[in-house]
This record gives sequence, structure tokens and C-alpha cells, in this order.
Amino acid sequence: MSPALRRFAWWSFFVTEAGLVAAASAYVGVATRDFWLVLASAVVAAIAYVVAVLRTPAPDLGEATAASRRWFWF
Amino acid sequence: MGTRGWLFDIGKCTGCHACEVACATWNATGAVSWRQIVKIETGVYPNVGTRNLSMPCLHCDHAPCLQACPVAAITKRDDGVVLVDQAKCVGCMFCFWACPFGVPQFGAEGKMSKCTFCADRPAELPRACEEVCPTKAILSGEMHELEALAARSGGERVGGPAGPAMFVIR
Amino acid sequence: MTRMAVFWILIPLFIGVLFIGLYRNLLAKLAVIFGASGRFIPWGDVDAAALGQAYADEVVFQRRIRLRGRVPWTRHILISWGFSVLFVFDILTALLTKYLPSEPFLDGNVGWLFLKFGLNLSGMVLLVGLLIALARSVTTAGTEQARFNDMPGTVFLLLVVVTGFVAQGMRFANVPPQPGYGWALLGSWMGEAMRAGAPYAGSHAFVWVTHALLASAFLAYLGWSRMIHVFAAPLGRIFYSQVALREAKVRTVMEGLLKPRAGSR
Amino acid sequence: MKETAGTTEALERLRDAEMTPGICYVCPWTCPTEVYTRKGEIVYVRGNTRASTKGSRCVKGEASHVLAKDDNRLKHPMRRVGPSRFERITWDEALTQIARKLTGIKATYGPEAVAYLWHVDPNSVFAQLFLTECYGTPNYYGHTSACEQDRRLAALTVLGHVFPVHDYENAKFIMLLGINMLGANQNLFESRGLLAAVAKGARLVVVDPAFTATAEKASEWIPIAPGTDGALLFAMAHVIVQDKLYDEAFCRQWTHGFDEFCRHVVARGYTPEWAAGITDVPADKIRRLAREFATTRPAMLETFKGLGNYANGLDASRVVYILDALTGQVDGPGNLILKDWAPLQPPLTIPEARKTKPGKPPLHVAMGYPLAPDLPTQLLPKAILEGTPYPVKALFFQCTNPVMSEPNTALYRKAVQALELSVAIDTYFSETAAECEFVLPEASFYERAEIRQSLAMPPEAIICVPALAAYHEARPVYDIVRGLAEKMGYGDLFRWNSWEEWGRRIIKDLPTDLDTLKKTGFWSGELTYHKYTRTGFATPTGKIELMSEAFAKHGYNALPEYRDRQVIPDEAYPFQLINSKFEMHCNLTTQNNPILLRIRGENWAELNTSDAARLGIRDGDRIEVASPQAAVTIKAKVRAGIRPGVVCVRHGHGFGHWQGIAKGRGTHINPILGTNVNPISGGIGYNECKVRIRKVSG
Repeated sequence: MSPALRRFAWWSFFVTEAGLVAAASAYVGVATRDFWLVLASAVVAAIAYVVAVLRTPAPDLGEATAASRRWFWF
Repeated sequence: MGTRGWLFDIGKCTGCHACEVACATWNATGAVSWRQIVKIETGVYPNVGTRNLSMPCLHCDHAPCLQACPVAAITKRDDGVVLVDQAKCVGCMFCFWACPFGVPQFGAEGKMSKCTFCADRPAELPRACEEVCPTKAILSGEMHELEALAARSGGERVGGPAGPAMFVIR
Repeated sequence: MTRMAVFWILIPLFIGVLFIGLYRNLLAKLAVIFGASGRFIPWGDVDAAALGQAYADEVVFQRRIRLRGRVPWTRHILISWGFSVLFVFDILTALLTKYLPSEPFLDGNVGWLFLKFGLNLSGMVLLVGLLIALARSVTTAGTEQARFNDMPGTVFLLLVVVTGFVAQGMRFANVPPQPGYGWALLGSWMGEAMRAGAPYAGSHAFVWVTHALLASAFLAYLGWSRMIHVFAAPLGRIFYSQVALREAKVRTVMEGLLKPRAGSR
Repeated sequence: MKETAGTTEALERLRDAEMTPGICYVCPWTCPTEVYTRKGEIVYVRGNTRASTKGSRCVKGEASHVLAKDDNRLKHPMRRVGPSRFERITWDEALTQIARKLTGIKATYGPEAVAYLWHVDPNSVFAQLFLTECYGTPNYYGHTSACEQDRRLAALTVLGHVFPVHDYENAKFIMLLGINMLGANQNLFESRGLLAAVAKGARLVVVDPAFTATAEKASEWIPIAPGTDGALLFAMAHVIVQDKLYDEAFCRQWTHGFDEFCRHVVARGYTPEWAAGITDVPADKIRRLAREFATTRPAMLETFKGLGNYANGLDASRVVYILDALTGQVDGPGNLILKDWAPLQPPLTIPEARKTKPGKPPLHVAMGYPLAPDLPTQLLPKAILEGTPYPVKALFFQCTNPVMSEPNTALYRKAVQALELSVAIDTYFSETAAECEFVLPEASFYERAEIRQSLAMPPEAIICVPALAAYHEARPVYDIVRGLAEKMGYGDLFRWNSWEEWGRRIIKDLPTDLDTLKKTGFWSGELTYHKYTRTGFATPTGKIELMSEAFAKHGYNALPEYRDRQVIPDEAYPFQLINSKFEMHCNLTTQNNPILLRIRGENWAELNTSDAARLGIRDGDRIEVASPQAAVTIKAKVRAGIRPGVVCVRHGHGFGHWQGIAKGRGTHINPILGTNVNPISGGIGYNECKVRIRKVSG
């Protein structure tokens, strides 16, 4: 994957998640129980994203054939 | 059964377009053409040469179109034939960009269509293009048979990481 | 824990799912393309006019679908424009009434009525499109025309829209009618119709959260279904508009293939 | 790798269809086909895999299934009621009125004032029998003057055969002049044979100012100066005579005028050095070619339409066959084949008592072209407008569009307009039909029956079985002629319950029956070589005539001579205009075909890279091509593969049709050509034209 595409993938995700946490904290308040839950949720999402990105096969024409289809529901 | 592919003899092709039309007729492809035919002229007068290429889908081993499809509409059959399911296709044209040969075509409906290796023809029949070819420049068959045939005439497999299933005799 | 907190806890997860989907099913696919063609389109070579034309054709007027027929086109243009405008108004509403509240946009004021009007109008457009799609899915089931129908996507989005309108109707039913509320169109009409059962204190919040969760779940769904075409189709079509680059690519390959071997004629 | 023969049943099963053998009539090569239909619709068409074409077809034929459903086809008879205005009439009205007019013309001017013209001749034998034997006009003609008239006359007078074919596959040296076998001329089993020969190492020499599809496969391309092939051929003859490379035994036994011809080429000084100055082919190259040709066996020298496009083409074409004869390379393996015909009979016989004998000689004789194998159609306007040699008052046009295909378009249109009776019988409306009084819709080759000769090497008969029901009110020619015969008192002679009745009469001498033929689609006899050893040659002397008795009889030079072409470029008009055809298009039937238009949607003018650079013309620019007669604009194609000083317009027979989806595409070049009739043969000198060009827009 090209560095530009990869940068885009990382930044767009983390900026969006950070924005969501900020918006949520405006509603549930900072350092409340709900805030920690929101944060935990965002962390879970981030871990899932990082894992997904790292485990997505590099788009090398020799390998990606079957793997990219496993992720579909249909 | 092994994977199937093409053997194309540039020396025999006259660039007559009969294969293109036979394909369109058998497969009822409407306004799109599943074979791209180009004639390229090289040289300086009077040392001129022209060469023709009739290009179907090359049903690559590692088909980039299949990998690039965001909705898994493209599949590869056990015999190597790469097919598109138009019901799944969302017409995003990623496959066109991924294909090194410009094979995928888009009709008025916006859905991708391309050479199916005459999917409905049993293996023992010739493909429609092969059937019509006046000079037998197009052959289809199993890759190991074609390899032997190509080797006899100094033909080579089309290169590239995608592994296109076509031998070309230059 | 309030019901709204449930929403705020779940939305980072849903958005995470959307992003994972986009990464796996869009970015990775784009990477295949760039891997195969070896580079991005160089900025200097971009044919801006063709790009603009492609944007107008594909996104604004959706000409390709128009060629498929008038009904599919009407359905698709209502859904896509209804959805996008509704999305924009949702963001505006959230910003202007929750995070940067300002007087004109507070309950009952002109700005607030403007937002309600926009939300309701776009929501209704979307609803009509979805109902056409549903009717088409049902009537064409099993026929050749049904080939390109997306029933799961339609039903999902329909649930989102219907819960939205129901939640809104309940909210209107809970408060006394005021002059200008008519600008909320379907919302105020439903409010009047549902007034008999008011107040809907608990159930309103429940329906609203259900709506909010469905809506964010739909966002998650976008990256993992045929709905990915929302992102992919305009993108691919815009590449495709670059005819010179596209022809150059194919020609290079063809010329390479046609190159005589050393020693042959 | 895959055998195509024997797969008919498999395809029928796959498509739930039924196969009927047919004949493709998109062009005159008439390839046998297999038409697959299901519920009255065509689902697939391919070449007849068992016949000599072995399933191969050309792009035009392959796309022709479109015409079965083309809404642009003629649907019902029409009569002209004003400029470009037609009203629909019934068949009965049309035939009654035509019959009445024919009777009137016969009474006033004699039957000879009626002529019948065709380009392809589906079933026109019925019209021939009716017009020439019942009605009494000798004027039944084809389109050869626009095509291989010179080649045909040369073949007839030198070899005594109307249409030699080619055993390319066995040849070791093939030299083609002005014939694009792999491009415009797609009789496909021959294309396959030609490439097979090249693959086996045969030398292929292509002589043509343009680098054609055939040149692409050739060992050598000779971009000769246009219209000078005769000089090259005479010089080759000179070398062969001087070096005694001829097959003397063959010549003594089988040729007439051998010594005279040898003396003639030497006396005239047709040396390679002389030819080099004319042809722009170096003398040593000519010598080498002559030696290669004379010493390689089997070898073949052939031409077609190219040479006949110049006024000097007839003698050049004769020398082509004379050279074949000098080296004894006639009708053997790898040679020109003097094809045997299948023993087919006419579909009906007119009893002597009912025949009408014409009172005047046929038009071509009266016009002063007694040897012309077909009507010099360029002289028709004179006969119509001036009454010379005698008045022509009525013309039938079957599948032919002379207003488009003849040079001097304006004059031709005027002539058609001046006729007392003009009838177009065609599948499509045409420029000629637009000027006619009656337009009759003809059934296409998917809707009618026919049994005819094939053009394959062995004697072969092919059959077209109707695959589809009639298209609207369209009728086959046999039904049109039957209707006309009934109106004119010959109905009893043209009577049958089904086409099979006359079909059986046609094949009564074939060792097969109609039911078998209707299944297989063809009957093929044995290919035999050197048939002349049994029968001699069909010339006045029974030998190959290097010196033509027929020419001598009519006061022409018995021995061929080199003359320059008529029109030579000069300072004001520095380019020679030549024409060539697209493999995708052949006259009317293809011009509205969406598949073919997608492949070639317009025609163009080709010019050499150096000429274009000098004139500031880039590939794709629009240029004006002007002759002393008129000017047209056309798209330019700049390429290296064309001789400098030459402009080659693709499809000289007219692109730029105005009907249907083809409307407004391409350019019709013929208005800039003047009337040009080749002496003796009466063919059309399409390439006798000088032009100047300039860029119009980018």
C-alpha cells in the first residue's frame, strides 16, 4: 500500500474517533462513568482497526486473491 | 481439469474483427465489445510494418480485477475462468483500473461485463471467437496443452505479476 | 446509565466498523489498483473538465442509472439525494442546537424551523425513494429486472427513516402545538396524529435511541455491503473520466505485447 | 485445437435452436453458413463448418444477423410521388403498373430499352430468364465494371476462365498486385490457405502503393508507383524471355502465340531498366523477382481490382496470366485454379415457342465494347440521356446502388431521374432507390431459398434454406418475377407450389438429393488439377492465348502493350487518388449495421507521413480533397504505410450514407471522380484521378 494511502487510512480514523469521544464527553461529561465507557468503546474500536489494518493482506498481486473475499457476509 | 487460457498468434491475425463480432453475437453483448482489436503501425516508409492484437479477458491467475472489486462480484472458477456476477456489481469501475489490459467494459447499465470464455460452451467446443477466426490465430484450451503448442512456435506466456492466461506467438 | 449514553458508547464502535470496512473493502482495493498501475494519477495530467463532467453525470444527475430506466433513476436519485441532504441537515442540527447552540436555532425559532423543514423534506424524499425501491423489490421479485435490486439495504434504511419519523412525531405530540410548527411537515403532521396517546416520555426516548443506533449501524453497514458503492462508484467513475490516461495505459500494454521478438519480423 | 466440424448438434442443444443451412450474401463471395433460430428469431450464425470455408467467416457476414430485424429495411412496395416522397402501394398495384410500363416501352422502343443491373445476384436468374428469354431484352448485367472487369476479361481471353481461384496453401512463391486478399477481399478459405503457405515458408510479395493487411504478412512489400504495374510485369516477362526461364514444353503445347509474345517483349524494349524508370522499382529487384517467380514451383501471380482501376489495367492483367502461363503454372497445386463448376441447371426452362429474340445487340456491344464481360455502366447515362447507342428507358436495380458507387455522381443521378421506368429491388433504401419510381422490398438471405455455385476450389453447390418468415412484405426475387410474369402472360411458365420444386430442377444433375442438401448445406465435388489436359482451354484456339484471337478479331492489338495511365498528377493537382475498401463494409447491406459502424464509423483518406508533414496535416484532421471535377472534405489518416504522392481513400464505393444511423458519417468520394471508361474492357477507372489536398480544420 502506498504511504499516502496508508497515512490517509490512519489519520482519517483517529481524527474521527477523537471527534466522537469529544462530542460524547460534551454530553455525558468528562470523567463520569459513562465517559470511561465511551472511551473504552473507542479504544476497542481503535484496537480492532489497528488489527484489521495490520492483518489486511498487502495488495500484492500474488497473494491477495482469496483473502480479500473472506470478509464479506454474502 | 487444468486451468484454461488462450494462444494467440500475431503472425496469423489479420485484424479483421470477425472474432469481436462473433463474440458479440454469441454472448449478446449489446453495445459493448468483449474483444479489443488494435492495429499498430511501426517504421518509416518504405520499411513499414503493422501488427494486430485481438484482446479478450486473459483470465489471470491472480486476477487484479477480482482483488480490486469492493463487493466480491468477480470470482474465479476452478478452471481458471474469471467471471463477474452482474447482480452484485455496483458499477464502480475499480476492476477497469486494476486490469492491466483494459478488459472490463461498461454498458449503458453501468455494470461491468467482459469475456466469459463463452462460459456456457462446454470445454470441448471452440470459443465463438476461435470458431470464426478465418486464419486460426486464436486458440483456446488448457494451459499445459497451449504451453506445448506455443513452445513449438517460440511463443511465450504474457508476462506480469497477474499471471495472464495467454500465450502469444510473435 | 441513560439511553443517550448507550448511543454514545456504541457509536465509536459502529464508526470503527465502518472504517474497518472502508479500509478492507475500499482502500485495500484502491491499493490493488495503484499496485497494478504503479502510481497515482499525476496531478498535472488530470483533465479537469472531464473530471467535472464525470462528477455531474455520476453524482449529480446519475446519467448511467437514467439509461437503465426512468423508475430506477427516480428511485435512486430520491434515495441518494434524500440521504445526503438529510445527513447534512443532521450534522447541522447537531452542531447548531447541541454543540454551538445559538438563539435563532433554539426550539421554535426561525432557524430551528428551517432545520426541521430541511430534515423533514429530505427525509420524505428519502422515504418516497425507499418505498419505490421496496415496491419494486416486491413486484419484480424473481424476474430479470430484480437482478440489481438491493433488498437488505432498502429495508435497513427504511427502518432508519421510519423510526426517525416516529420518534419525531412522538416528540411533537408531547408539546403543545405552536405557530410555525407546520414547517416541520411530516413531523408536525404525525405529532398531531399521535397527540391522543401523549405524553410519550419513556417510549419517545426509546424510539429515538433505537433510531440513532440504527442510523449509526447503517453507517457501519455502508462499508460492508453493496452500499459501499456510495463511495466507490463516484471514485471509480472519476478515474474513468480520464480518457487519455486510460487509453495510454491500455496502449502501452498492447504495444508491449505486439513488440516483435528480437530476430523476428 | 478445437474441431468445429460436427458441433452443430451441440450448439442446437445449447441454444435450444434449430440449424438451417444458409448462404451469406453480404458480399459476392457467398460463404455457406449455419443459421440457428429459435422461435422465429436468429440466435446465432456461423460459417458452415463442413464446407470448404471450414466455419470461418468475415466480420461483415458475422454482423449480418442484424439485418434480419433491422427496422430500417424496406417493408413494403412504394411508388414515388415527388422528390424524396414515396407512397405505400400494394404488391399487386406495383406489379400491375410495372408490367403496364414494360409493355408500353416494348411497343414504343423495343424490349432492348430495358436493362437489369445487380451487384450481388440473389435468385436473379429468375429475372434473367424472364427478361432475356420472355420479354426479349439482352441487357441483363452485373456490377463487374465497378470491380474486377479487367481481371475478368484478361482471365477470359488468356485462360478461357471467367473466375480463376487460388490454391495458395500449396504455393511457394506468391506475388499479388493490386489485390488485398487479407483485407478487402475476404474469401476466407483462401485467406487461411495464404497464411498457411506463409507459415510454411512461402515467399509472399505484395505490390501495392498502400501497405495493406496482406502486405503485413508479406516477405516483401513493393510500394510501386500507382498504375504502373504493367511495366513491372512486362519487365518480368522480358527477364523470363531473355533468360529462357519459361517452361518451353508447356508453352509449345498449351499456349498460342508463344514466339510472337517473346519477340514482342524484346522488340518493345520492356527491360527492367526501362520499367525501373516508370515503376520506381529498381531494375535488379525486378530481375530478382522475375527469377524467383520463374524458378520457384509452385508459384502464382495474381491480381484483382487494383490494376483495373486504371485505363491501362487490362493489358497489365493479361500479362499477369501470361506470366503464369509462361512458367507453366496454371491449374496445378499451388497455382491459379481454373475452377470446375457444379453441374447446376436453370430453375426453369422457357419453351422455344414462347421465347422472344432481341432485335438489337446487347448494350455493351452496341456501345463499342464487344469484349466487355459486363456492361460499361459509365456509359449508361449517355444511353439514357442521349439515346446513344440506343435509348435505354427502363432500369431495374437489384441490390445495387450506382448513384453511390459510380463516379460522376451528379450525372448518374440525373440519368436515373430521366428514366421512364425505374425499379429498385433491395433490402434497404438507397440513393438510387431515392431516384426510382418503384421501390420493391427484397427478402434477405435469411428469408429466402437459393441454390448456387460456391467460389471454392472444387466444384461446389451451396444452398440457402429460408430460416425466417418473410420480413413484413419483403419478397424474394423469384416471387417478384413470378408476379410480373403473371401480369405479362407468362404465369404458366413461372408456377410452383414451393421453392423445393424448382430447387430439385436446379440440382437434378447433382449426385445428391434436395433433402440431403437441406441438411448439409452444400455438395462438394472432387478437386482436380490440370483439367485442361482433358478439355483444353475455353479460348478460341483451345490454348492459353498469349496472343489473343478475340482481340485480333475485334481489331485490337492481339499482344498486350504497356501504355501509361491516363491521368497523371501535375503541379496543380500533385496527388494520385487511389481507393481501397474496408473489410468491415461492402456496399448497402453493411452501411446501417450498428456493429460494423461501431468498428468503422466513417471512412478516411490516407496520406504519407512526409506529405502530411509538408502540408501541416496531422492524423485526424479534416482535409479537402479536390480534383478538377469537384471537392469534398474528409478525415485524414497519416501513416507511414502509403506511398508519398498518393492519397488513398478508404471505401471508394461510397461511405456517407444518409439513411438510418449511418446518416452523416464519413465522406462520399465519388463526386470528385470523372467519368472514366477503360478502353476495351469498359471497366471503371476509379483511380484515374489527380487531386490536391489542404487542411480544413484540426
